Amino acid sequence: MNGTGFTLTNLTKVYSSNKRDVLALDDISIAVPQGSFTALLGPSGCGKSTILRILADLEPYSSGSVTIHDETPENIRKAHRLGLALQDPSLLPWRSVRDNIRLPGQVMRAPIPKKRVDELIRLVGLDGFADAKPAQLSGGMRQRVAIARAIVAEPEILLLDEPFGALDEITRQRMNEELQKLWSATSATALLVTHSIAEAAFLADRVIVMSPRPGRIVGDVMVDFARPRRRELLSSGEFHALCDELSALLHSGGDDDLVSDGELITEPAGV
Amino acid sequence: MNGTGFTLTNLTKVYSSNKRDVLALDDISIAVPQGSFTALLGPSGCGKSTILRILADLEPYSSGSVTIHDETPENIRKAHRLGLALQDPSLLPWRSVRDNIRLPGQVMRAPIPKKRVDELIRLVGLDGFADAKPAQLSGGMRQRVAIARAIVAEPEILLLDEPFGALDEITRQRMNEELQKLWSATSATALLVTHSIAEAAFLADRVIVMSPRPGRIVGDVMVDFARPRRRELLSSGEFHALCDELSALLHSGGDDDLVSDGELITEPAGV
Amino acid sequence: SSTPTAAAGTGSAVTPLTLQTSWIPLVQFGGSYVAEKEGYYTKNGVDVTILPGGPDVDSMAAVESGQADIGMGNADTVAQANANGADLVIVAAGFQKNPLAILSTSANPINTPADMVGKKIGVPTGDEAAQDAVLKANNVDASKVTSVPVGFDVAPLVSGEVDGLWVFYSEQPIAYEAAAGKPGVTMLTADYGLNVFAQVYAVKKETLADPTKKAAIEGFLKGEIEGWQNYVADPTEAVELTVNDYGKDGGLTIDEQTKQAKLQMDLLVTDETKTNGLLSMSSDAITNNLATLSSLGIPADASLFDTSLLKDIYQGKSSIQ
Amino acid sequence: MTAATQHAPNSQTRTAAQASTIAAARSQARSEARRSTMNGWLTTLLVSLLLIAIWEVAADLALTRLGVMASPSAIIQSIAANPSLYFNAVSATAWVAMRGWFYGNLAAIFVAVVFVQLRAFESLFLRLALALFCLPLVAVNPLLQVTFDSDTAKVVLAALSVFFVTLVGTMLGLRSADGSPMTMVKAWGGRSLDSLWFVRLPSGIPAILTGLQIGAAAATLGAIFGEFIGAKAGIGVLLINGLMSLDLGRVWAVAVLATLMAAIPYGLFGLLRRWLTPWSAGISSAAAVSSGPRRSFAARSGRAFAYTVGSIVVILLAWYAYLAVFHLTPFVGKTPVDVFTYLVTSPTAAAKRSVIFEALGVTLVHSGIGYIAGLVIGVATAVAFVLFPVSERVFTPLAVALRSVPIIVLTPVLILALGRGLWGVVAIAAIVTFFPTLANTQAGLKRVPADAFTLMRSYDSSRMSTLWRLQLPYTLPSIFASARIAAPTAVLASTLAEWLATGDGLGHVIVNSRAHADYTGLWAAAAILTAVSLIFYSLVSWAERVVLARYAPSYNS
Ligand SMILES: Nc1ncnc2c1ncn2[C@@H]1O[C@H](COP(=O)(O)OP(=O)(O)OP(=O)(O)O)[C@@H](O)[C@H]1O
Ligand SMILES: Nc1ncnc2c1ncn2[C@@H]1O[C@H](COP(=O)(O)OP(=O)(O)OP(=O)(O)O)[C@@H](O)[C@H]1O
Ligand SMILES: [Mg+2]
Ligand SMILES: [Mg+2]
Repeated sequence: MNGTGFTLTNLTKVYSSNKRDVLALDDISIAVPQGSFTALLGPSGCGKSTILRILADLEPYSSGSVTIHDETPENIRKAHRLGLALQDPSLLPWRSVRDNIRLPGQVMRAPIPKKRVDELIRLVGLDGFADAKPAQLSGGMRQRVAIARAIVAEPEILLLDEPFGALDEITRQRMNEELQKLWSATSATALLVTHSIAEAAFLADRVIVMSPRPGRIVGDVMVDFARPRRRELLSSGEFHALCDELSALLHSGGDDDLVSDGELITEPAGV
Repeated sequence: MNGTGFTLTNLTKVYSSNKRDVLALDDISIAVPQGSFTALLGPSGCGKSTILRILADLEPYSSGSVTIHDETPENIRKAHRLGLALQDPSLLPWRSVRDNIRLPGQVMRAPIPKKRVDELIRLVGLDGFADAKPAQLSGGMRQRVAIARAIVAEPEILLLDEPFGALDEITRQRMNEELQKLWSATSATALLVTHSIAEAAFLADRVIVMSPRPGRIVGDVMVDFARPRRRELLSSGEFHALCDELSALLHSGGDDDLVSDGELITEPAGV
Repeated sequence: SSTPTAAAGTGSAVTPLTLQTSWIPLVQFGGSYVAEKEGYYTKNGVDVTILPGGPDVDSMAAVESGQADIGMGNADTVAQANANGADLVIVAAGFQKNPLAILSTSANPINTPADMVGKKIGVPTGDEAAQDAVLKANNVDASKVTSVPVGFDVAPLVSGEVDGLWVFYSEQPIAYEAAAGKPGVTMLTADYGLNVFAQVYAVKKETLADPTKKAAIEGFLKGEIEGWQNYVADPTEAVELTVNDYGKDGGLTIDEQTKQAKLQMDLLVTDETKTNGLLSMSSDAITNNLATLSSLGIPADASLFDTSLLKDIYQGKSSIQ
Repeated sequence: MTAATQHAPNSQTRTAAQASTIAAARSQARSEARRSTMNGWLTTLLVSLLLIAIWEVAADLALTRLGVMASPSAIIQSIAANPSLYFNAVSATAWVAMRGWFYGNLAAIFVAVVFVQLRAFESLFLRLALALFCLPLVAVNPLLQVTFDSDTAKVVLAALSVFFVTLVGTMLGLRSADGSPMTMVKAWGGRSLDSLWFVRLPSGIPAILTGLQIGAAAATLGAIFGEFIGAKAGIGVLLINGLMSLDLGRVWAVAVLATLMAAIPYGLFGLLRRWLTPWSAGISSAAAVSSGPRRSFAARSGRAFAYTVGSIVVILLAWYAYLAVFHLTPFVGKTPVDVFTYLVTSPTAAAKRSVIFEALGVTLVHSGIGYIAGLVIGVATAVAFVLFPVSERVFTPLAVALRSVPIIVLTPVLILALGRGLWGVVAIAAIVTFFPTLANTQAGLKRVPADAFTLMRSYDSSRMSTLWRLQLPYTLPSIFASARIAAPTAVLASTLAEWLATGDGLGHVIVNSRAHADYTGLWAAAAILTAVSLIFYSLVSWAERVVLARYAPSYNS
């Protein structure tokens, strides 16, 4: 963990449409070291996906600055250094599971050995479904394909947007452990958006907690459990304490009333 | 809770394509009383969505029989007595949040008062976004629209497929409480597919646990906490005990090795 | 013979020429087919490629653009082309009489232009001026005749939609007779003031300015005349060539083409050709042509016609051997 | 019993039981599929036989006597009497049509790819492609005749007939690729060529295949019309001879053969589409791709204006280039300056203008009504096919036939039924316009995500309601693509009808100019017609943008 991973400095993002402007991110500053694993926790609609999309250079931002490994997100993206799983699995319906997982290699012109693809298929528990089309999979199975696809090319930057949302707790824990193993083997800088406090605590070196209305940082917690972390950690007292702390931070973010999403600027945007 | 809710008797489902046949459900029998709330827990790919789709008369089954409120699923569907939220929000991209929620009423020719729609929008925490298009919402916000849409027409049968998968824990808990309130007010028979043991335990009268490879019932647990259940229940000892029991059942379902999905018969189907 | 094409006699220099006909292969071009098959062209030092035409073919444009050396058309189309910037000249006239005719039913016949009054006449686009000219030449009030736009089939007459139809004298009347079961009445407009040559041979003026090219055209015309002489003597060979060879994919029948060949004689052979030879252009006829052209509103003068090649070929005789 | 199987699994019997369950399920699915296919074919057969019987009776009672239509038995007799004649004719025409179809589609797909990849090219050159498409056949034929040798000319004509429709369809297909996979490719550092190859092209396959399907009819017609500029063999030649000798058996045999030549590839490519793209019923609802920064209204209009001017310059340059490259004789090849002189500065300009503009007024009425009729009939037929699936099987052949029978053959029937007035023209314009609309709309209707369908089904939505609330909005991009294609097509079709039936309007002016070797007049009329078609097209595009901005934000073009 040397060098800077990614830094967001005074980042602001306003989504404008002709009816309304939504202030999604308000003055966000984060800096994480290279090779670290960061988790992003926060209520629905607080801007987590937005941050991730900005890091992946898929969304312009309104003000502030962003660097990844001391470069612009654009350079990183163009240099094929990103691994990405979006909230929606975004599989190509005409490609089989195997071909969907091979896709990043094809795009990056660095073909991925069949062995590695098959190993990942096994790892995400889809043996026997390598030739199935996405329409023949269940929701969770599709998501697992998306996870395999995100890590297959051993990216330097790993951006995961709720990759385990559609998985049951057992599969999820299993995937968490596999992810930890795969990540440890590379020196990737990882950012994981998640809704599960336990998952954040289990996987991350650092958990950043965001508030709703609009997205701001309300907590930044270092997690220093030794690695590799094992399942047993989940039942330890320290772990529960950490989870409670994170939970408290999350609750502190908004008034405990109904969460509301983004700052709404109701006047129509100027023409 | 009088009369039968839904009954599945020796239900089997095979997905056939010319490459492979997948035995998704193998001899499933369930019977729940009318007006009850059932949760379905199980590993990814075990056939939960399949059961729900069969109940909604959206998927044919291979053998066995199904009744809902002593009628065929088809009659129930045709009598507009269903409320459904699929795993994917499936919003119509050109309709605003409000118009997406109004859709079932329009289709069923029983227009829904604007007041009710607005109330639901508030309930799912989307005030101010009534006129936003789905593309302008975050993943969790879309899912909340889908939930509102499922309950807006006060259906007799409520089928929810992981409706809270994309929500953070706070919002999720909030939604759980609202759902309980809404369900108690009606006498709907509800089936909730979920990956969260706590959610199942908090909401359901009965939790059915399924095994992978292929979908079979491995547990059927009655939950008799008094209603209305409050947030405090979550930290009670009984609640934790129940969760542990469910967790054990889940783990018993498969060998603790990697979950595998469906029974797979790899020989190509005969011509 | 002692014409400049004698050079061809050595057999060393056969000039290639292209003839653009104006319609799909029919016995209408039978003389040309005979000339090619019988070697009348090569005998005269030219190797002729006969291009099939069609409804959308403009032979004059083909000649003007250099795609063909000789184009077949009517005297009025050539004059029209010249009025619009082409520089073409007519060197021979196949049909002495314009084949444009008005076909009507025997129950409701049109024998003279005066009979057209109060009737509906089917006129293909482009022939409106011809109808006006005929009516004017015969002092018929054009406003009393209703024109209906038609294509080239006789269906409107068969179905009774029109009372008269502009047709090609030697073609549609046969179809009409077959369809209606009895012959119709044909009024040849050439007999009522529409005196323009048809199926003329037009070339670029600059072609004639070049002596070798002019010689080749003359060779072509000689071959052509021989072909048509053969046809006039007995059209059987022309009919057979048309049906079995040039038009073999057109689904033609011997019977029909023979009828057409016979009717065509009326256009091809006149008192004038009996004295001047086939394809001739007498000065009387040229004067009539110019008068008709002017009544059609097409500017033209005698330079539209070049009779020197014919003169050279016939040398005052009425046929060639 | 349930308890027994659940709690005392004997793995041997269990596996055997499962295998038999699966086998039973499979054979049940098979026999059901077979039964429904059989029923479908049976209905199709019965209805087709009924239609043919009606045709036979109508022909025998009146139509043949009136000289407009042969009976099915007469057609069969005509073909049986001379099979080799028809065989030769079909092979000659099919060879031209196939090459034209191939080159036309190849060019269209290539150009579509370039346009989708490079917006600026589209903005500059789409109008040129459109202008080519807008040129009336009667004006194009003589130009092709003097530009190419006769075989090439025919192939070019067939290629031109398919080019634009495939171009628009392919562009639509490439553009309608799902937003989220495109985002993924972008995130992996893929360039736009990668998005093209990995996402756009595969998801555009259904639309491309639809283009190839429609193209078969267009190419066949193009090849037949190509024979009007001189041919020895081909069904066009048979057609001309058949018409001249009023051999109705022959004329309608040609019509039937032309239909088969279009229908067979239509069916084959339809099968291919179903086979290649079983995923057409998508699994995810299209997520919007984030559009580029929004420009101000002034900036947008400025660009639009610049591109319009640019396009006009491109068209004029292409015009000059054509004349220069092919050394067109000035007798036929008129320059823009000639046209300008003819219409504006020459002493007779005022008179010419008044003739042309008066005719233009007539043509606008014809094509306006024909356009709406064709569009409405096309969309309505597609809708009817969705609402009553049997009708699709039964009437698709009829729809293909209407489009592939040369209009010159149909004209007498239409005139007999509707007269030579407005309705005759409208019918002809509608027939030519409705088919691409039908095919594109049908293809679009099939792109609706499966989950959205499921949802509507759970509300027991009636077919009408699903159509109205779900399918039509999803199909709007396809409908608008058809509407854009239909705009110039309707203008073209009315000129055809004016030539064949009414004898007025610009169609008449053009044919008349040709008949009088007035090529400047022909170019002038064609230029004005093309300009009008372009304006027509632009108006539809504008309406499209407005509507799609609301209903399909990801298609912001
Ligand atoms: N394309 C867009 N146009 C307009 N507003 C948008 C757009 N995308 C997101 N937003 C708004 O920005 C805010 C943050 O959205 P974002 O998707 O980043 O939330 P999130 O934290 O990922 O939420 P979730 O956990 O529900 O996925 C939301 O209020 C949303 O309405
Ligand atoms: N349309 C289909 N065609 C073929 N196989 C299918 C199809 N839909 C589902 N399956 C198979 O059926 C099995 C059960 O799928 P189902 O969607 O019911 O799972 P699930 O329990 O909902 O899983 P998840 O929690 O991941 O959503 C899976 O193995 C899947 O591969
Ligand atoms: Mg998100
Ligand atoms: Mg599921």
